[in-house]
Amino acid sequence: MNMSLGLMLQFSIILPLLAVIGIVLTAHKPNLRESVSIGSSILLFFLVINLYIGFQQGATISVHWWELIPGLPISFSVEPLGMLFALIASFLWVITTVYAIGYMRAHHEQNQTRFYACFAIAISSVMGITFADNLFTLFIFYEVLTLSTYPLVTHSGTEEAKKGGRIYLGILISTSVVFLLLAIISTWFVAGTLDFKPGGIFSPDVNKTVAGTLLVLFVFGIGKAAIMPFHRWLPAAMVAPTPVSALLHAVAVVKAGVFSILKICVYIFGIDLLAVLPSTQFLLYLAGASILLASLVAMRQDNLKARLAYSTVSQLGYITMGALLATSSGVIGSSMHIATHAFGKITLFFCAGAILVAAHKSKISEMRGLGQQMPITMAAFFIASLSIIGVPPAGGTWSKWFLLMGTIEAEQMILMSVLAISSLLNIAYLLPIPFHAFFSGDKVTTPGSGIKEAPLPSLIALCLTTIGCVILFIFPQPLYELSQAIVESAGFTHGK
Amino acid sequence: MLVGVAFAIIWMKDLLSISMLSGIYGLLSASFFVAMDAVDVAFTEASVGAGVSTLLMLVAITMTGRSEHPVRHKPLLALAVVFVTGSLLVYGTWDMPYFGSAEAPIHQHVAPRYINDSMQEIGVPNIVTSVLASYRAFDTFGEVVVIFTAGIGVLALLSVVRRQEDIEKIDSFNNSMHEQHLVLRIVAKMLIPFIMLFAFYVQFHGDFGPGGGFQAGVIFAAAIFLYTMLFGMSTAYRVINQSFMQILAASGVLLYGSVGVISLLNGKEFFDYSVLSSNPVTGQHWGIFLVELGVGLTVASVMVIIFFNFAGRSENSPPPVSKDS
Amino acid sequence: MLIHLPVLQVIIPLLAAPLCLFLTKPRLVWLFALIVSGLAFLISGLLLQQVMTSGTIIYDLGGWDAPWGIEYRIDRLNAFLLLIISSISTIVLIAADTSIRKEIPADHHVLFYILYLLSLAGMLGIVATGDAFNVFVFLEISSLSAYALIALGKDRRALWASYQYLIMGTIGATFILIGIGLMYQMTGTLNMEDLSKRLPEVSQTRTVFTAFAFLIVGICLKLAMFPLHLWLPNAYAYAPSIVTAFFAATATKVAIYLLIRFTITVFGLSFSFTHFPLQLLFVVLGLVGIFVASTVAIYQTNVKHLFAYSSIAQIGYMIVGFSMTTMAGMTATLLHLFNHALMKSALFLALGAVMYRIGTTKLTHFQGLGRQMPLTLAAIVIGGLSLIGVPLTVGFVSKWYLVMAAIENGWWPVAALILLGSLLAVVYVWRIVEMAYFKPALAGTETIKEAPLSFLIPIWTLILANIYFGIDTRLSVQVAQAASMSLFGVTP
Amino acid sequence: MLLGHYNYWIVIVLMMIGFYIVIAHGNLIKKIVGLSIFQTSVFIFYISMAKIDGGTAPILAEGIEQYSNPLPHVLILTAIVVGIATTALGLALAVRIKEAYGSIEEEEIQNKDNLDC
Repeated sequence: MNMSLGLMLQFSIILPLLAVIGIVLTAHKPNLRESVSIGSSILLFFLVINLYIGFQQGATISVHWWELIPGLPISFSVEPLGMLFALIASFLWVITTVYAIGYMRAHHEQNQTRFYACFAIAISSVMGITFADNLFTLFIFYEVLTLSTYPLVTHSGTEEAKKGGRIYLGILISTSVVFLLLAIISTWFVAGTLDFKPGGIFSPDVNKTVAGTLLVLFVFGIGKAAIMPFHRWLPAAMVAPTPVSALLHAVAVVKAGVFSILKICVYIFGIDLLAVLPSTQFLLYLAGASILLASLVAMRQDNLKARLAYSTVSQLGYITMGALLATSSGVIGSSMHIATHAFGKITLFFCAGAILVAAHKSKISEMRGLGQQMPITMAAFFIASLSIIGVPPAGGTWSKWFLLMGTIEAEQMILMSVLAISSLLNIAYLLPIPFHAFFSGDKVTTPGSGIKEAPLPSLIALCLTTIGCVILFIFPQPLYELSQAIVESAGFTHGK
Repeated sequence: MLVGVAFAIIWMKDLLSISMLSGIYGLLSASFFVAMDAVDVAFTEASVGAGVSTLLMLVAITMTGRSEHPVRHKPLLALAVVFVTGSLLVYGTWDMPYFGSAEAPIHQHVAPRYINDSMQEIGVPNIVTSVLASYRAFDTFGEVVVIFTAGIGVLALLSVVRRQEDIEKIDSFNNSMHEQHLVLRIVAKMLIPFIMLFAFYVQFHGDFGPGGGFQAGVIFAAAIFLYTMLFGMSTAYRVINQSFMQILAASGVLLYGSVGVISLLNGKEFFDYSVLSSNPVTGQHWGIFLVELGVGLTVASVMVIIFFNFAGRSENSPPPVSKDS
Repeated sequence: MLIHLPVLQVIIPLLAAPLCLFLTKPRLVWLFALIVSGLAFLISGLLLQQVMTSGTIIYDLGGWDAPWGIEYRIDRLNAFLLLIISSISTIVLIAADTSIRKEIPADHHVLFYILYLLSLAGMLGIVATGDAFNVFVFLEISSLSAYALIALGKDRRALWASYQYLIMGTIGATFILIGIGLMYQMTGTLNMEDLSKRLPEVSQTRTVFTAFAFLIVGICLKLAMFPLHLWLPNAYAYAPSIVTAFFAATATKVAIYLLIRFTITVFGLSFSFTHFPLQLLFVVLGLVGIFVASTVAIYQTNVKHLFAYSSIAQIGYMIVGFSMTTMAGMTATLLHLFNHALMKSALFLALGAVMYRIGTTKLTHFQGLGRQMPLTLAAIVIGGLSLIGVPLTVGFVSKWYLVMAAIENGWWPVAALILLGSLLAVVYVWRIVEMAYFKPALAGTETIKEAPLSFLIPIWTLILANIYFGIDTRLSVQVAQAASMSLFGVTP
Repeated sequence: MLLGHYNYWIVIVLMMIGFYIVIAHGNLIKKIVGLSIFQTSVFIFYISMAKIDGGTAPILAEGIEQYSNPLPHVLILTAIVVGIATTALGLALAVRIKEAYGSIEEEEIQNKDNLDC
C-alpha cells in the first residue's frame, strides 16, 4: 500500500461519493449496481483498516481542505474516537449492503438506485463526521447526513412514510438549525475557534452560565442523539425499509449523534470544565429519565421495529450519560457502548427485517413459535438481546460495566440505580421475544406453513453481526485500547 | 383657488368633470409658476398638466365610463395616514428658511455658480436651459429615456394590430361624420401650420427665452392631435406612419446619447460638449442645440404614439360595457 | 476607454434599448440584448476589480465637477451591486427567448426586450450615480419599464398587479422626491457626497428629520418591506416568468442599496440611528416580516406566490442585518443580498421552465413533476435548500454571518429568531418537495418533458453558483467585507 | 413668523388632498388624477423654494441682479415629464383593466380576482 495516509483519509470520504456516480450510471443493471455498492463498501473498509494500522503505529493523519468561511476550514484528522466509529460504520456498511441486497430484492422495492445512492451519500457524510477536525466540518456533514437519509426514510412514498419523513426532517433540522447552529456560532464567538482540541477550547475562566447554556444547546441541538424530548423522529423513521433502520437508525445516524456529543464533551468543553458546569447535572438527569422512560415505552410496543427504536432511544441515553459523567470510566464506557450497541442493535434489526421478509410479520404478538421455522434468526436475536442487556457472552457486558463504574466514580448513586433498573427493563422487553418464539406453548404459526429462513445474503449478514457481538465479548482488548486512547489523548486529569 | 379645485375633485363623482378640473388645476398651477418666476416650468406645466394629460384622461374616460361609484368603505384609515403624513410635513416646515428669503441655503450653495458663471461657461442667457442641457445634461437624458419608456410601455399595453379592412371601415365612417365639421376643418387646416411654426420657434428659441425641446415637442404633438381629432384616425394614419414614429422616438434618444458618445470618443467625459467645436463655448451651443433637438424629437413622437394608441384603442375595440357611461 | 467605464456601464444598455427598434426581428433583438447585458456584466466585473484595487472612482458627467454637475461615484458597495444586477440580468436573458415565446404575444417581443434593457439601465443608473436627484430619474426609468413589463403577463391579474404596483411605486417615488426636496432646501446641494458634508450642520432641524422620514418611507415602499409589501406578491406572481426572475433578484436589492446609501453615506450613522428610532423599528419590522411572510408563504397554492412571499421574508433578514449598524451586520446583509439574488433568480427561472412546460405554477400541478422534469425540479430543491440555509449552499453562508453578527451585538434572542425563521422555510420548501416527489403524476401529463436546454443552462449556472459560493466563499465574503468597511469608513 | 411658511402649508394641504384621493378612492382613473395632483403639488413646493423676493425669472439680462434659483426649475421640468409618463402608463393600464375586468372600481376588481383564485 503506497498511498499516503492523508490521501487515504480523503478517499474514505470521497469513495462513497464516487460510488454514487457508479450507482447512478449502472442504474439499469441491478447486478452491476449492487457490485459497485459492495465493491466500494469493501474498499472503504479496507481503507479504514489501513488508517487504523497507520494510526496504531503512531502516525498523525490530518488533512486540510479549504476555508469555507474565512477562518473556518474544512479539515479532517484521525483521532481514537473517530477511528473507532469509522471502523464500526465502515464494517457495518459492508454487512448491511449484503443484507440490503437480499432484503430489497426479496421485498421487490421500488427506486433501488435512489436507495443505494442515498445510502452511499449517507456513509460518506458519516465518514466526514467521524474524521472531522472541527465543529464546523462536523456540522456540515451532520446536515448532509440528515438530508441524504430523508429520501431513505420516505422510501416507500406512502402517506405514512411521508408523515414519518416530515417528523424525521422536522425534528432533526429544527434542533440542528435552531440549537446546534446557534451553539456553534456562539462557541466560535466565545472561544474564537472551533477546532477539536484535547482538553477543550474554552479558557478556564469562561463564564459558567454561558458555557452551561451552550452545553444544553449542544445536547438538545444534536437531535440525532435522540435525548428526550427530541426523540420522536426515531420511531417515526421506522417506516423506512429495514436495512435503513438497521444501519442508519441503529448505527450511522444515531451514533453520529452520540458521537458528536461525546466529541463535543471531550474536545470542546473538556472533561474538567464539564464537571463544574451547572447544567451538566440537569442534563445527566435528563439522560437518565430518557433511559427509563424510553424503556418503559418500549415495553408497550407491539411492533417489533418500534420496540427496537425505543430501545435505541434508551441505549443512546446511556452513551450521552457516560459522556456527561465527566469521568474516565464514563467516557470509556460511552465509546465502547457505541461499538457494542451498534453490533447488538443492528443484529436485532436484521432479525426484524428477516422476519418481515420471510414470514411477513412485524407484530411481536404474531411471532410466537417462530423459532421452529427461523431458528438461526431467532438465535441471533437472542444473543444480540443479551448484548443489549449487558450480560455475557456478549460485548455489551463490558460497556455497561464501565458505565456503571463511571457513575460510581462520579458518585451518582441515582444514576447508578437508573442503569440497574434499566437493565432489568431491557430483559423484560427483549427476552420474551426469542423465548416465546422457541418455547411458546400455543403456536400461532403451524409448522409447514411455508415460512423459511430469510434470503441467504440477509442470513449471512445477521450471522456475521451476531458473531461480532460475541467477539466483542471475548476480545474486547482493541476496543478498550482505543477507548483508553481517547481518555489519554483528551489529557485526562481526573481527580485533580 | 388651487385648494378649491382640489377639494372639488374629491367630491366630484363625474370623471369627465374631474379630468376637466384637473386640467384647470394644471393651468392654475402653471400660472402660479409664472408668479414664482419659473417661466419654463409654467410653460411645460401648461402644455402637459392642462393639455396632454387632460386629453389623455378624456380619451381614457371614453373607454372606461365616466361615473365613479360611491366609496363604500370608510375612509378613516386613509384620512389618518394623510393626517400623519401632512402633520409630519408641517412639522418639517418649522425649521425651513422663510419663503422668498435670499439667505436660504439653496441660494447660497451651488446655484450661484449657475447664475454668475454660466454666461462665460456656456454662453446661453436662459440659465434653466444651460443647467438642463449642460450642467445636468444627464438628468435630462434620463428624462428623455423616461418619456421613451412611457411610449414603449403604452405601446406594449395598448397597441392593436390593424387590418386593412378595419381601416377602410373606420375610414368611411369617419368621412361621413367629418363632412359636418367643414368649417372647423378649414380653420384647423389654417391653424396647424402656425402651431407647427410656433413649435419650431419654441424649439430653437429655448436658449434665449423660455422654451426648449420638451415644450416644443408637446406643442408639435398638439398640432398632430388637432389634426387627428378633426380628420379622423385613419387619415392621420396615412399621414403619419406608426412605426416611423417609433423610429423617430428612438432616434431622438439616440441623437441625444450620441452627443455624449462623441465626447467619449474624443477622450472627454460623457456629455462634455466642449469637444464639438474648437471654441468650448461654441461647443456648448452646439451641444445644447443637438440635445434639445433630440428631446423635441422624442417628446413629439412619443406623445403622438401615446395619443394614437389611446385613440386607436377606443375606435378599434369599443369597451364591452361602454353603454352605461 | 477604461476611465469611462462608470458611464459606459449605464449608457450601453440605455442606448441599446432604442436601437432595438431598428432591429425588427425578435430573435435578433434577443441576441443583441444578450450581448449588451453581457457587455454590462463585463464592465461591472472590470469596475469591481478596479475599485477593489485602487479605491473609489469618480466620474464627472459633462465634465462639470460635482456638486454643479452630476457625478458617478463607484465605490466598493455599488460596484458589488452593479455586478449582481448585470450578472443576473445576463444569465436570466439566456432563457428569455424561449420563455417569452410561450408567454407574450409575438408582436410584443421587441418591446419586451426594450423595456427589459431600460429597466436594467435604470437599476444600474440608480446604483452608479452619486447625485440624489439623478437617483429619482433613474428610479422612474426602471419603475416605468417594470410596470409595463409586469403588465405583459398573460393573466389579466397581471394588469391589476401592475396597476397596484404603479400606484404604490409612484407614491414611493414621490415621497423620495419630497425627501430630496427637503434635503436640498436645507443644504442647497443634491450631490450625495456634498450632502453628507453639509447635513451634519443642520441635522438638528425638524426639516431634515422630515426629509429623512420621507426618504425612508419612500424607499421602504419600493423595498416591499413589511408592512409595505402588499404590491409585491401579485406583481411577482403574474409577471412573465423572465421578468419575475430578473426583478426578484435585483429590484428589491436596488432598494436596499438606496436604504444603505442614504442612511449611512448621506445622513450618517449617528444621525440615522441616534436621532431616529430606526434601529428598534427595523429590527422589529424585519423580524415580524420574516415570520409573517414565511407563514403566509406556507399557505400559498401558487408556487410563484409562495416564493414571492419568501422574498419578503428574505428582505426581513437583510433589514435585520442592516439594523445592527455594525460592520458584521452590514457584511451579512450585503452577502445575503448577493446570495439571495442567486437563489431567487434560479428558483424563479426554474418556475419559468415549469410554466413553459405545463403552463401553470399551481402547487397541485407539481404532482409527480420530480420524475418528469428531474433536472428542473432538482434545481428547485437545491435552490430551496439554499433558501433554508443548508450547509454547502450560499444560504448557509449568509445565515452564518447574520447570526454571527447578531451574537456579536449581544442580540441573542434575535439570533435565535433568525434561525427559527429559517425553519418556516423548511416547511414551505418541503411542501413543494413532497408534491413533486411523493405524489403520482396527474393523469394526462405523461407527455411532459424536461425543460429545454435554453432554460436548463441558465438555471444550472445559477444553481452551481449557489453551491460554488456556498463552498468557496472567499470572493463573495471578501467583497462584502470590503464594501461594508468602506461604508463605515475603515480602510482595509 | 407664521407668514414665512404660509405658502408651504398651502402646498402641504394640496399634497395631502392628492394623496388622500390616491389612497381613499376606488376608481382607477380618479386615483391617477389624485396622483397627478399629489405630484403637481410637490412641484409647486420645489418651485416655491426657488423663489427669491425681488428676484426675476432666471434668464440673464442686463441690469438685473437677483434671479430666482434655476436649479429647482430644472429638476421640476424633469419631474413633470416623469409625471406625465406615469400618468400615461397608468391610464393605459386602466384602459386595459377596463377591457379585461369590465370595471375600473377597485373593489369590483378585487372581488373578481378573488373569484379567480
